[in-house]
Amino acid sequence: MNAWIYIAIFIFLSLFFPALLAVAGWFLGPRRPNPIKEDTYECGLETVGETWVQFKIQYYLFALVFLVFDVELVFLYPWAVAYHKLPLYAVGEGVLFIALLAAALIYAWRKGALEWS
Amino acid sequence: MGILSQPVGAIAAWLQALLEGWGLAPGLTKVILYLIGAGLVATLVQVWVIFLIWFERKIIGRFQDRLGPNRVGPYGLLQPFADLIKIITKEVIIPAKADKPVYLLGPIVMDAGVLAIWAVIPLMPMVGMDTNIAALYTIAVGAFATLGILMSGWASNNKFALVSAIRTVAQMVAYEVPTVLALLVPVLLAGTMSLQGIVKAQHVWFVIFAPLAFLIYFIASVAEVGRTPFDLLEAESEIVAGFHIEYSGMVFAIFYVADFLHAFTIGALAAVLFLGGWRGPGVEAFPLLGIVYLWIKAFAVYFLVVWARGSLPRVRIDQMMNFSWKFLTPLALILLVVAAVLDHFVIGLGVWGRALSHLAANAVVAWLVLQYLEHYDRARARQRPMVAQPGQYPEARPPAPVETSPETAS
Amino acid sequence: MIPLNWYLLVSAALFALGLFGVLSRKNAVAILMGVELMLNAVNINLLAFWRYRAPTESTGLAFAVIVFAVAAAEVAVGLALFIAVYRRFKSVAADEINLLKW
Amino acid sequence: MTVMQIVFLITAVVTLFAAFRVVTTPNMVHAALWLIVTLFGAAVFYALLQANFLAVAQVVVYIGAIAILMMFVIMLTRREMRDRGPQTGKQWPWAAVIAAAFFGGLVWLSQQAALPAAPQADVPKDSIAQLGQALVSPNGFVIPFEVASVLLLAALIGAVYLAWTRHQS
Repeated sequence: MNAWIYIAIFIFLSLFFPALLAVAGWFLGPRRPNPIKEDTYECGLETVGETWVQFKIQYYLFALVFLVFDVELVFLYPWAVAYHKLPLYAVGEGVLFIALLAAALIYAWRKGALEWS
Repeated sequence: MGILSQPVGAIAAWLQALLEGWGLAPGLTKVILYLIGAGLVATLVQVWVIFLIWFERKIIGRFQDRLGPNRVGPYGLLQPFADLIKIITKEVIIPAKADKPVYLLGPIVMDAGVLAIWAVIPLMPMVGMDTNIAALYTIAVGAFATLGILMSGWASNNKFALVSAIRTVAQMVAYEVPTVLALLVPVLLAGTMSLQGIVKAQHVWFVIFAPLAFLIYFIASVAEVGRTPFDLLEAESEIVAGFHIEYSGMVFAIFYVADFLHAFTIGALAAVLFLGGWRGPGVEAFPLLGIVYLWIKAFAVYFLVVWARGSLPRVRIDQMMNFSWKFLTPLALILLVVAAVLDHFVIGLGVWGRALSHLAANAVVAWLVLQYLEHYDRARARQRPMVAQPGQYPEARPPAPVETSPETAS
Repeated sequence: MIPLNWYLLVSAALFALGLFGVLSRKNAVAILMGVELMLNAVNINLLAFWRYRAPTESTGLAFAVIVFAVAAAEVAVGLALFIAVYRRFKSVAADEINLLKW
Repeated sequence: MTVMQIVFLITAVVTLFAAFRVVTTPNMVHAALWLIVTLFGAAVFYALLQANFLAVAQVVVYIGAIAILMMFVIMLTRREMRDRGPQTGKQWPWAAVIAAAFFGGLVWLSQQAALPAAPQADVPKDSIAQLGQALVSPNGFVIPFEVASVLLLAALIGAVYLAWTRHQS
């Protein structure tokens, strides 16, 4: 529990420091707003309409493969911590798990989901 | 328990006795002590960034045959302070169409995500919070850096910022996978997720156990920070300045600070995980030396990052994605399996026997990978039409002007 | 110490809010967010009972980890469905996708 | 009222308020950001319950991956970046009634059982290693462990199949 108190204090401080910098900048700097200055930057052109962006499906696929890996890693970390206490067959189970993970990667690869077109 | 063998413990005990002497409750005293400790570490690290900015500008200057900052103070040492005063008195312009709360929170979340990693870094023996989840905590906190980028990119309400933020996040996400997989190797070897425990387990540095995992960790971390050669997020020619295009003044400076801090933090993490952390001669007697050793090692890795920035050109985005998904990730998986299977059989060999057998296995894997890459390169070369592209195939010399027949020249 | 009851109340409230989101939202992604809230409520419940009833066994932890995997799989497939639906209908509003509605 | 209880109450208020915003805010990206606050609150609860590993894993998986994926899809499935008009269907009063009834039922249920006011034992120091052993032990969770891997593989295959079309490649 002590560790969590320390970590909570640290996270609070690490939010506090940049916030302090931002506040200092806000008060020490001048403030002379005008509509042109506050306009959206677009290499000098005037912005037309709302921001209107369509993204490629690739971004979703990358994030998807990442999600699958991330979740599997949550399983692998306890396995790695317990590793020295495990019999050989349990290590083999971990290897099987990693092999399935590799199969997921190979499928995404073969399917072209990792291609940046 | 003398001041030399236990400096921080002794000071903490003295402070605790002092505060409790004033009649404070023990619980509150503990919180105040933690606050002081955390404040010291966080301030030290933030102030260190000022030096890092000077150092990096100076070194990059020398790499490029320039002098670098040399006007303000001896060797330009006061230049970052001058910059700080300048930037803090600049106007903070918030675009009218921006989503203000999210816009302002973005950089703060990003900087916090980097700074909070220092909560678990073991600075010296007995110091630094010893949690049993520290290794995973460093990854978890990194998620906030990603989130901060996405927030500021979206809240700016600018096409370029949004495109750049999404690209950056895709890059960070792609390189987080090899980072986490490489991080698993020290965790597996040490049998604990506590960073203090990982340092203690390194009677022989883990870089000897797993040089390839160290390399993967280093490259993937550099890419996660978005340093050259992976600095696609600020490719001026494509997406103007990146996700922070709409930021100005001190709010922009927070991104800048976070960037430098992140680069040094990966140095510190690499030092803790693979280079023995605070380990070094004389640490047992004088624990304060530990922080010096850690700083030297972290700085060495940071220097490598700057070196790479000074020497390598930027890679293309498709190359970068391929490099992570199709090279680093499979390699990290293979290394993990090799380490897991091998360690089971060599655990009884003693420290050096274990280390050397891991090293040998790594060497074999590296040799196989190089063989495969060469084979792959030749196969690719056969498929491609023979157009002379300088430097593409090192073995193919440019045709000599006179004796060449037309077939080979075309 | 915190009584177990408090955890149960919080998780019940979180579950109810998630249910409200699932039933009332138009955007399909928002419906999925409601489901996530419900899964988190379940996880708080599981871990609270683990802590108060059987902290020396790892059953509760293992359960929660497997809920993570299920949640991730659900999000992955759900979001892929929405992308496929969006491509067909140019919308992810649940009340505009009514081809099967009589 | 101990310090722990105060921390619990603050976390509970923040988490539930954020969850309320998730289901009511008209701006989808804001909903995703509030969802992240809720998920972080849940992680704090896990930490209070001394499930250290789960608290960190919650941040890694939910905030680091799931929330980011959701924000990506929110940005993918629209033309304009801003949402307009109400995002709640006409049936929302019914939804509120059902949710309230559900909440009432759950509260009533939780009052029925005799619940302990304090944990009966401490969490062992090596709970993560124990979890790791249980996950691969034949008497423990080895089948769910491998099935989870297969499930995620299947989810990946399904998701790639659904989201991928030929004309895009």
